[in-house]
Amino acid sequence: MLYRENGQFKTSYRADQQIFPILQDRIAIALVLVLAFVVVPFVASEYLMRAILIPFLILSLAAIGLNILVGYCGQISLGTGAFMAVGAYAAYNFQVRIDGMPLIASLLLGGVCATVVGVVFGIPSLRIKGLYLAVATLAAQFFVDWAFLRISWLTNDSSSGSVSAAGLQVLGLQIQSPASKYLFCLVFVTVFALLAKNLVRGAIGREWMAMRDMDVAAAVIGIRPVYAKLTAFAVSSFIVGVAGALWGFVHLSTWEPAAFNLNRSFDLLFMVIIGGLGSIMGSFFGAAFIVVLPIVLDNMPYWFGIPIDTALAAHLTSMIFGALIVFFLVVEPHGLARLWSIGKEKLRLWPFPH
Amino acid sequence: MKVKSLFMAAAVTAAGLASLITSPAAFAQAKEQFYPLLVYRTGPYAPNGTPWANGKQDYIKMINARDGGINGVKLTYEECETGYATDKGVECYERLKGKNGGATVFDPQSTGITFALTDKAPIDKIPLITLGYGLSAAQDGMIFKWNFPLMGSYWTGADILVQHIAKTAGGYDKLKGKKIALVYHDSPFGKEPIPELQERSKMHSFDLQLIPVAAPGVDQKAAWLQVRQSRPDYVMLWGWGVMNSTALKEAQATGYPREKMYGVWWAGAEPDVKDVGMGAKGYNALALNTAGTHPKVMQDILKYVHGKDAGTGPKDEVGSVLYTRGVIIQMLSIEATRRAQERFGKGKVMTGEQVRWGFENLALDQKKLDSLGFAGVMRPLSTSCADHMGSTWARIETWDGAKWNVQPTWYEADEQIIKPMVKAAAEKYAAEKKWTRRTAADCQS
Amino acid sequence: MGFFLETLIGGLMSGMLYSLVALGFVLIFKASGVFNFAQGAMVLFAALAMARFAEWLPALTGLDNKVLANVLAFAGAMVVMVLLAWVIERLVLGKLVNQEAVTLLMATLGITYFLDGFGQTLFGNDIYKIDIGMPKDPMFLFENIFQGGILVSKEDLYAAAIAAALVTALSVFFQYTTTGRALRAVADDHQAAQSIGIPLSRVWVIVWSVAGFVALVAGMIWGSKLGVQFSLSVLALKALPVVILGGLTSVPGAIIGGLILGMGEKLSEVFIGPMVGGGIEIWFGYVVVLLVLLVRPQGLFGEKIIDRV
Amino acid sequence: MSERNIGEVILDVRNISLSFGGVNALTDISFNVREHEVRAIIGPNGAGKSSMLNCINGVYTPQQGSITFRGRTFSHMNSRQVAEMGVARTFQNLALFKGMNVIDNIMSGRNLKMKCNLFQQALRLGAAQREEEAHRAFVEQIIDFLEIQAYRKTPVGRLPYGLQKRVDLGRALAMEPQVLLLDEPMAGMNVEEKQDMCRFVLDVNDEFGTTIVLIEHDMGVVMDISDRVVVLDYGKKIGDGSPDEVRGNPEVIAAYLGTTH
Repeated sequence: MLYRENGQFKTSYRADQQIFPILQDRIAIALVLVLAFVVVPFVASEYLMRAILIPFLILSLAAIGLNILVGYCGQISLGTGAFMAVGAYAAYNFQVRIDGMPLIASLLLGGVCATVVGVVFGIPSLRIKGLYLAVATLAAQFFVDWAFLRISWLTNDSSSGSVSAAGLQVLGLQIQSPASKYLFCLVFVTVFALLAKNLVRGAIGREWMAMRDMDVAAAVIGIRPVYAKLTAFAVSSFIVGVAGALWGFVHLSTWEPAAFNLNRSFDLLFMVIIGGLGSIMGSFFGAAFIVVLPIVLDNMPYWFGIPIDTALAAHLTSMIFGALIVFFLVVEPHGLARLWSIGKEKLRLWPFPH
Repeated sequence: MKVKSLFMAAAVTAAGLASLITSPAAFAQAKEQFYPLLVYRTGPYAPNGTPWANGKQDYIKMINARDGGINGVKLTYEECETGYATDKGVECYERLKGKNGGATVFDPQSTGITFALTDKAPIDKIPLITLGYGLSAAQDGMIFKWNFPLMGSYWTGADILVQHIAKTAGGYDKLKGKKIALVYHDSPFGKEPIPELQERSKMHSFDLQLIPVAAPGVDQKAAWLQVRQSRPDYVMLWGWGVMNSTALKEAQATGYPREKMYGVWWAGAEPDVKDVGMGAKGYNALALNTAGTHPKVMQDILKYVHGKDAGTGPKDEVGSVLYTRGVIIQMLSIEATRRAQERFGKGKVMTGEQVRWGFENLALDQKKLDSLGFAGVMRPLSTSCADHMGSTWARIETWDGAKWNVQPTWYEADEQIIKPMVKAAAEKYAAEKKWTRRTAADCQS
Repeated sequence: MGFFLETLIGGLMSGMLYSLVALGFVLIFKASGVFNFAQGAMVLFAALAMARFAEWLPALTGLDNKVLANVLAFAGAMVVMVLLAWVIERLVLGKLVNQEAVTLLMATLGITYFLDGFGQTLFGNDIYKIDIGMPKDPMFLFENIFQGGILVSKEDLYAAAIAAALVTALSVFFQYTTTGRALRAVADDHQAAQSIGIPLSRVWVIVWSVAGFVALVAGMIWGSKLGVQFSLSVLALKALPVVILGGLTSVPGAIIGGLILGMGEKLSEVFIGPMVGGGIEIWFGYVVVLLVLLVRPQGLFGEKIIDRV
Repeated sequence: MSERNIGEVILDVRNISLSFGGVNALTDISFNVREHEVRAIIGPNGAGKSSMLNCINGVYTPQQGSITFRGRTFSHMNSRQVAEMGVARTFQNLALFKGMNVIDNIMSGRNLKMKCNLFQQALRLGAAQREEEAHRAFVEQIIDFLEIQAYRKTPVGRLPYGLQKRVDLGRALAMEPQVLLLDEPMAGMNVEEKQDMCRFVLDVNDEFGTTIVLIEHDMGVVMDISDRVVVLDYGKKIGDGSPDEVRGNPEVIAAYLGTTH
């Protein structure tokens, strides 16, 4: 009975167009935000923040970026890791080469560089479709990995090719403690999630989805494929790039190209598929699933006090992980987001069956 | 069905998070020294990572069984699988650092993870020990307070190889005009030695050919075609895991003489040559330590650990090269703890910070080593505030088709070359990190 | 010149192996519209199975005939792969009929994770040997024509020969056997195939078994060359650009694509690589494919796509 | 049918030929469309009717011929340009955006008219928000006109066929077109649905004075509502004129009775 929208009449289109038209949802999201911003920083253990929440937030951001490309515009990309890498290394270069470069500025500029690279590798999408495109995007992955290993200028001539970010600070505030890092990421994710949501529910979002669903029809109603696809690549890789910069600066703080290898790209793709293609909320679900699940799995033995061989544990983890992915695809190919909305539907009718 | 599975997923996640919040609560157990063990028993490098990990674990078990710990302080440990992946390594570090009264020391077993942990260690006040790997610059303890690249770095290793090659060639002057190819793992690990070798090639005007091999190194055909094309006088092999055995097989397939191949100490273990067998006969590699079960420490492990079938791995693995290295690493950690106890109180549980001091003041002379049962296994080492390496000595070993034979001569890396490089690199790192040099006073702490 | 030929031949021989794995991709894609990322994991799985069986059989039964042991091990591994194919059809494909390509792709990635874990749990995660008596030492051709002669790795030569034989066999199988025709029918149109009474699920099991067989042979060859360990699964990535270059649906495409890329890779690495610091073969194949696709979006031999409204 | 002032030729198709790898879809087709009229294109399956529209929309590029629209002549059309010039289109086999709900589908027809840039949309303050609301208001009118208020938020995939056809029409109307190309708007409908659809088409034609080019199989419908008819068969034009003229044309009868040529 709690989840009811009866009596909530929209009196204006604005009211009907808002992100969460239903009152209960607005309350819920408000609570979540309060929890995330106010409660968590105080109660969460350092481990929870450093090892789970921060990666979760950053990867959610990346997943949102990828979801715009794959979920909304229907262009499969296996090269996401590359764009993260570009973001991270570009931000690093702005940071070390320009004195007094504010942190946020270099992170965003990192995103801009990723945008440029993203658009370049997006151009083939104008001709290449589907799986062909997916594999073609691997070119980006491998080429970028190689470039950062080989071109020493990009890594400020560090002999090993690995780079590291200096003590982070924003307007004199040190970003050092887990809590501050967590909040820093949280702000980014919240803002970008909102902006992304605005885009996908606006005109450009409709263009992207139109391209995804029926490109010929889209062209006939005057949508330019070039514009739609390239903006999708641009926006997507910008967000992904910023996420990459955060991953490098905030989470790892010292990294090498391997931190953005093919597995990273696959994980992100998993996140958007498991979470739900074409759903911002789904990106969060997906990220949570992919980040938390393996950790939960290989912690299991210790919780239940059965110390099993490390190797076996790792193998079981990867087996269960793989199995669950298949399981979810079978149960709900449209991802957790769809399950979520179905759950809500059920809740609306509850306790009366339809 | 669908909704059920949604709730199931939610439940799993919730349960997970809940217990993760509570799990690392740091209530110190009574008198237990905790050694977190970052290992990889899976993934591309498992065959090499596993004996290493087993060595570390068995030594702890042995000390507990034989001496009942360090001056009565029992030793505990917990493993975490990194799969050689940096982000996983960071997660493991965060998971274990607070557990069971706090981590004593970390041995990341991976250059990549070491890089990532180098910034975290000073904040959490936990020493990092990277025996024979990691950041070469970290030798400079005045800047890298928490890193301990004990017994050698890639720079010292490369330097020693050049020395040995010069010796076999009959003097440095003979290197002039010679061609040395570096076949390296295309990653920070493989690229680390390059600056040192370039330095050397300038000195002795031999030309250095760089041939990268993409990780994990299963496809080296092109690399060895290049070797065959340029016919270098010597090949240095800077590989890890499957890359080594593959390289040897390709060398055989392209008919490059194995006698002229020299590997780093990570390319000189049984897994690298085992299944090449006679094909690798004559191949040389750096040796930080000997192999074999004759040393007393191995006997003790066989007696106190495998004897009570508490062995971590198979029995016949005891005394293999990487296993021995694992034992040495664990021994050094424990000796550092013991040293710390001498200063901060015998029979007490040491914090990471105290153990760091222990690492910085290690003095393992031959006598001490013998008493520990490491006679002939390794070179004595003594660390200091300025020198976190303790020893830059190594030998050359040669594969005779069945086992590794260590050659008698010890080489020491040339300070004249290494020191300035370390200093410069450390300064650069410090500048980027906005770190400051430690003061003499800080050394007393 | 001699060296150029040498590189060329070397490239062609590794190309042949890429073709073999690529064939696995194509078969499955044609018959079930699945882009099977698990091909690499299957290679590893099959190789592990064979290597371990070859160890265990003599240990258990005490037979000391190496050839026989290998043959039995091979057979055993094949059985495992068929079972695997059957399970995959039952538990995954059968439940994901007419989903979008990307969902299926994800499913196979899931299978990949599962197989990696499962294989190593069953068979262990050390390096294992497959010894089918491949010669390890090189041979030299035309020593009188080119100074130093042209080096050809005997092992690679045999490997290429086996691969070539298998590829031909499979093409024949596809062209001339009833099953082959059934498979092709399914490939062209699932509904139609069903309507004329071809049982889809059985066809899929067959196709995945064939792919399993291909994986087994590739695993055996690579295994005996490199030793059987985790990294074998990585090699399959080399086959991706091949598939795409040749065109997802084209068997000859897979073969020719493999040869082209194998050749291109080695030549580029050896002759262009040094100028840019080396290590380019990892992306060379993909970039070539990207460029080719810009001209022919459906790959060299793929069917043309026409939009209709 | 109310007397409407049929105007000048607005769309003039000249000698269009189109072929796919040897197969001729259209051969030397010429016809014109006058302002405000309802112009039907009929013919058996595979006669090339849809291909004709695809040429006008710039989906296909004809090998020969030209298309003149409001005095501007093109050898091949560019979809975007065509849309900007005010030509809208519905599709034979529903080309709706399956992933979107009814409102968004129709809103997408307004995209050409929405001027806010990416950043304004991202922030969605002031201008962008107002724009969204304004166009939403317009779309609501169309929704009322097509009587699909109840399905606003329903994903189009879930709608019954007849309603999907309406949404398709709605999306085209949202473009406020001067010329509306309808590709078999009544295909697969029952009588009631057809009547509704006819009403909508005629209303559009009356109220907004929209010129209509209509492909339809149902002769009855065609004869009722169209002013002039073009008949295609095997990619050739075999008849052109008022319904009555066409009805009398022996070639057409032959084509429809399917006697061999």
